[in-house]
Amino acid sequence: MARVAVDVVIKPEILDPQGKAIQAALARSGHAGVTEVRAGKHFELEVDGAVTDEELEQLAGSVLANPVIETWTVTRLADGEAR
Amino acid sequence: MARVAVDVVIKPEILDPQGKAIQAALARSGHAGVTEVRAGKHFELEVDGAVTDEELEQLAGSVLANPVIETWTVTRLADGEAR
Amino acid sequence: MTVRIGVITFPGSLDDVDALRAAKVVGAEPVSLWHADADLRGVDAVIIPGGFSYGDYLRAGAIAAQAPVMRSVIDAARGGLPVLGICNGFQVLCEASLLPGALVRNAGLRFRCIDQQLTVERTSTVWTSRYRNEYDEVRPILIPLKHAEGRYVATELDLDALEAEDRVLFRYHGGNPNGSLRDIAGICSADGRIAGLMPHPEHAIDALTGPGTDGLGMFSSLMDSLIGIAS
Amino acid sequence: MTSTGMTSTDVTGSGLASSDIAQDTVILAAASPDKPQPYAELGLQDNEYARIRSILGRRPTEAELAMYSVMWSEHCSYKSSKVHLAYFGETTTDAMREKMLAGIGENAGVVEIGDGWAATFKIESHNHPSYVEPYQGAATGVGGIVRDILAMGARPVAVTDQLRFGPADAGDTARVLPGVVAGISGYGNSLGLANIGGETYFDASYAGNPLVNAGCIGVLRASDMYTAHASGTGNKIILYGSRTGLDGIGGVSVLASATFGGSGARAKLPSVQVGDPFAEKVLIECTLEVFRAGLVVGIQDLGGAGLSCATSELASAGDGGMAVDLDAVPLRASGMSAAEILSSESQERMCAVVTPDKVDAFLAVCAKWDVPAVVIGEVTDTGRLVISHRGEVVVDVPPRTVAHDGPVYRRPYRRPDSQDALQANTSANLARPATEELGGLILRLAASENLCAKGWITDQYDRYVRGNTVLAQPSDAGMVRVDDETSLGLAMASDCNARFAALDPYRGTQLALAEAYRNVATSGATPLAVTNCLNFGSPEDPGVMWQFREAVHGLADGCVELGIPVTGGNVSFYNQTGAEAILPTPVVGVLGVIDDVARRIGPRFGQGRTPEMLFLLGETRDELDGSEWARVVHGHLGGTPPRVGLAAEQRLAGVMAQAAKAGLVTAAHDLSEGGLAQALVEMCVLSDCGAAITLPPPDPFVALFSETTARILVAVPTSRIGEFAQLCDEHGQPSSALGTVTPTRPRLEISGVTDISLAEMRDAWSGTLPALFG
Ligand SMILES: Nc1ncnc2c1ncn2[C@@H]1O[C@H](COP(=O)(O)OP(=O)(O)O)[C@@H](O)[C@H]1O
Ligand SMILES: [Mg+2]
Repeated sequence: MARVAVDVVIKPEILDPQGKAIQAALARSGHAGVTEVRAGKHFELEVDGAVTDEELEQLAGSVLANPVIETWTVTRLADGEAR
Repeated sequence: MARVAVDVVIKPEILDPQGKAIQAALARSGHAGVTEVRAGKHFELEVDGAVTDEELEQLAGSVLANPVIETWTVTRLADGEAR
Repeated sequence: MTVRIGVITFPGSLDDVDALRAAKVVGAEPVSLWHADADLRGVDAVIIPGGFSYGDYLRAGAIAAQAPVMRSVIDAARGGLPVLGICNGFQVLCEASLLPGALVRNAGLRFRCIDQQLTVERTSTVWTSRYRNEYDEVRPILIPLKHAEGRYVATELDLDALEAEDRVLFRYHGGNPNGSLRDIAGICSADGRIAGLMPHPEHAIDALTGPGTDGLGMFSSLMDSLIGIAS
Repeated sequence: MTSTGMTSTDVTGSGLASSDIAQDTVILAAASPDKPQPYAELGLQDNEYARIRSILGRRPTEAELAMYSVMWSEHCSYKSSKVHLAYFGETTTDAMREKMLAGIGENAGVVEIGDGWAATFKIESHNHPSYVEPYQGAATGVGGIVRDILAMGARPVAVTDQLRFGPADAGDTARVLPGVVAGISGYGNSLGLANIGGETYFDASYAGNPLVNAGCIGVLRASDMYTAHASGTGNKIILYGSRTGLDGIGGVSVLASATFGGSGARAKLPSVQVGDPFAEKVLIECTLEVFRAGLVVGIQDLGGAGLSCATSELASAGDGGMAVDLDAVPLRASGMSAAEILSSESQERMCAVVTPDKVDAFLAVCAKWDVPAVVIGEVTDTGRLVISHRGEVVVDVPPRTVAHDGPVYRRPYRRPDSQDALQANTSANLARPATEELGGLILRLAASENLCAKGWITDQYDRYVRGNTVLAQPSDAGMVRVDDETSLGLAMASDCNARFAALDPYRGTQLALAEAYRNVATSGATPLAVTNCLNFGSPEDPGVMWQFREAVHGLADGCVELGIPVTGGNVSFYNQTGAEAILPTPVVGVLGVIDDVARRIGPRFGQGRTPEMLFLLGETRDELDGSEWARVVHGHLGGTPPRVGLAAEQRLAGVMAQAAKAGLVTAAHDLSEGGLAQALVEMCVLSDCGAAITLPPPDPFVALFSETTARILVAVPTSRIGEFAQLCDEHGQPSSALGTVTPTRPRLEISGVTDISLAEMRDAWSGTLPALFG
């Protein structure tokens, strides 16, 4: 058993209205020091020992993210690491 | 300027319908080695030097996450680190 | 001849009954297709309806694009079978790479249900031929729209190619409801047989339950072309 | 045990070192009568706990204590309201009952609507959860009411939502309102249920306690009704739908910590449930399929109090007992105790009673829809509800004592002393505007938070899905065609002016009834049945209890006068912030029928080529206490609300039904908050068309802003005026010609008073919510 985090963000050239709205909300609530926000998705997977890095890369790029609009990173988490 | 990632996931005792559906989809598409998926949100923030860890913690728990149902982690990213 | 129009039901499909009704209204035999069944039952065209297939929990249309029935649809579409994706169906077609680009969250971040004007950009397709009237004019049409993830995005390159190949089928008129690039509401394949749009023509086939009957043209166009082939 | 949709290893029965800890069994409870139990923390009074002990002849086990405490809570047992609600039953005559197939006491009321069809409808509150977590609270509110409707054997066809928030510009409203609306939209839209109406009000009294009520309408063949009962010894109990997790067991976590001591205790869990609309959608389709295939004896949804409620209610409505094995329940968390499993409020679950020969077919349908389903027990002839867990008996009770024989309180009620002063402080002393100020006032009121357009909210709701919606927002009533094959339609409206209810709860509730009834009638439908959702403060406050009692009596007496029954309802108490109660808010829902939906009347005039005239039906009196004018201009609430005229409402409804049938009326809109002025603004803007009118004498201010009831503004084609006048005459319906529709002049011209452009009216009316909420 291993734990894996996959983070998916929308490509920089695509407008991210949600990130913008959050940035504005932060500014209104006194956090003007946050100058930009991009909003994306975070997945935590439990995978069994047989799942290789290649398989992870492949499932991230074909199921968890849409390569047309998103980029992703796959990170194996150390045991007990809370993300 | 610094870059910060905030990952928000739904608390383990609370239903995560999204994660459940994704896990089922992965299993159907041949990735049976993925035994559990939790789906959450991933934010990448640009913050200026004045923003402290305490402020990040506070804004994550008040604006980015709802502490009633979610937990979160704040990570300062090394320059250029893509998450 | 009887024309058979298939409508796919995924778990979470909602407007499948409406698409079936539209098929019936134009005189076709409506045929229900089930997501888990790869058999297209010999239909002459397929409609992928609106809704939230599998909850749309990952990205709209992403999980449905991998369903067994979609493998058959992809093959048949490449062989020339007319395929129309409405709303969630459009999202499925993009996720299945039958159409380019993607549909992301509305710029306003909210679900919107409104009556929307559209311009018909191309009438030389099996889905839109009826929108050219006898004077060779095309007027804007009024059709309901209801979605949270309908902002059409694609690379500049893809967008330019779509325009150059005359593959933009519909554009929003009198206001862009979701921030779609170049006001795009619907697109099609080069031969016009595979089409997708976010608004719901099947909800504009009867003035009793919709804002008018402007949506009927899409289904009648299909009938014209299918019956034309047969005769 | 048979199961589908999951493997047996999925059932996590252990963990949390639970195997080391002896669970509290019936045997143990009998042997340890003096063990202290945290009943007070679970909300039980000393005498209630004593009663449980005397029913059982021993102390309850933890699981039993959990069951009794939730089932005897105010929310589940109606212990404070029961004695008053009985008045509905006492006042319902046989004639009123004629079309009623199911009434108060069932999951939802059912009425026959003709052609072999029946309809069921209900409104329920989800107020407190929606304050804590607006999105999920509202979403699961929709989910819950939809399962209630489904449990009657009906296909849910439409939803409604009745919302009340603090002031529109209050900071917390910016958190609560968008979340609530997104939750209703996210959940309801995903189910494919058209949203056909609701209400949105703002008032300071709701600032710390918003009201989120959700309604649902379902249709069924009259012969296909189901009820929640477990009969037939040997019949199987099937639990199907989502797995059971730790959702909503906040209260019961007291038990866990009592058992496990400090270290093993679960963290205090939030009483928040997360909705899974996709699971609910497949649950609906799956349930409708098992109904169609005739595989069900009885059925019950799982809502508040989860399995505790479902098992005890099914068993006590049946003819014997029930045996349930909690080890069969598919769980989502490890190490759940019996008390936790029984109290879990995990969403999207149902319980069915099925004859043994049909179990396999039932499970096959569930498998088709990928819905987890397991047999968790069976009907017995013991007369007792016996529940086992990890091979031991943890519950052994007479089911009725849990489900029906809860405590009944006769709480003191008293008209508050302040009521006299409130009523004495009438609006008569408020400064009234001069005639030249009326134009500006029309716009100011149109832009005010309670009268402005609610499109910001309603545009987030799918009103088209499944193609049977004939009227939705902005119509007075929503209307759906029963199905494609028929022209038969259902109309529904819900209303409550809580300001009127505060001034006089008896009359105010009748006014809510009158308005909902009138809204249905305005659409051309005939009102048929009534439901309610009674939102009040603390029942422990005699003043609140008085309001409640007055409301029930007002509604029941009003229904007798109108000849339509109350078929169900919902009570929500403890809506208050500190000692401050909300305005009494008895929401009343009215259901109507129309033979031919093509004859429905909407609010838009000027759509055809025929010239039309405007008529005002009903009489106008100087009634401005509690009005929107008093609120917006003077911040005033006092006096007595408008007079109730139920006979006049009935007459009006008769006229509208006939006018619809004969096609005499092209558009109609009833007059309520904001009076004639507001109705004119709304009709003009919605129609994108002007009107030129002359106000009836003597006082233009009163004519425009009085909130006298039993009035409808109608547009009649000039060619049909004679027939229309005759129809009014026949019914003795007062009516006055106001003026004409002016398609070529986009203005509201009120002769001698004002002349406002359509654009000004549209900007005023539509701009408010977008400016506040983005
Ligand atoms: N929260 C809501 N959800 C759905 N529809 C709503 C909501 N609030 C208002 N509406 C709709 O907006 C329209 C105007 O509401 P309102 O002015 O309260 O109507 P009325 O005065 O006729 O009762 C109605 O069609 C009503 O059903
Ligand atoms: Mg009204």
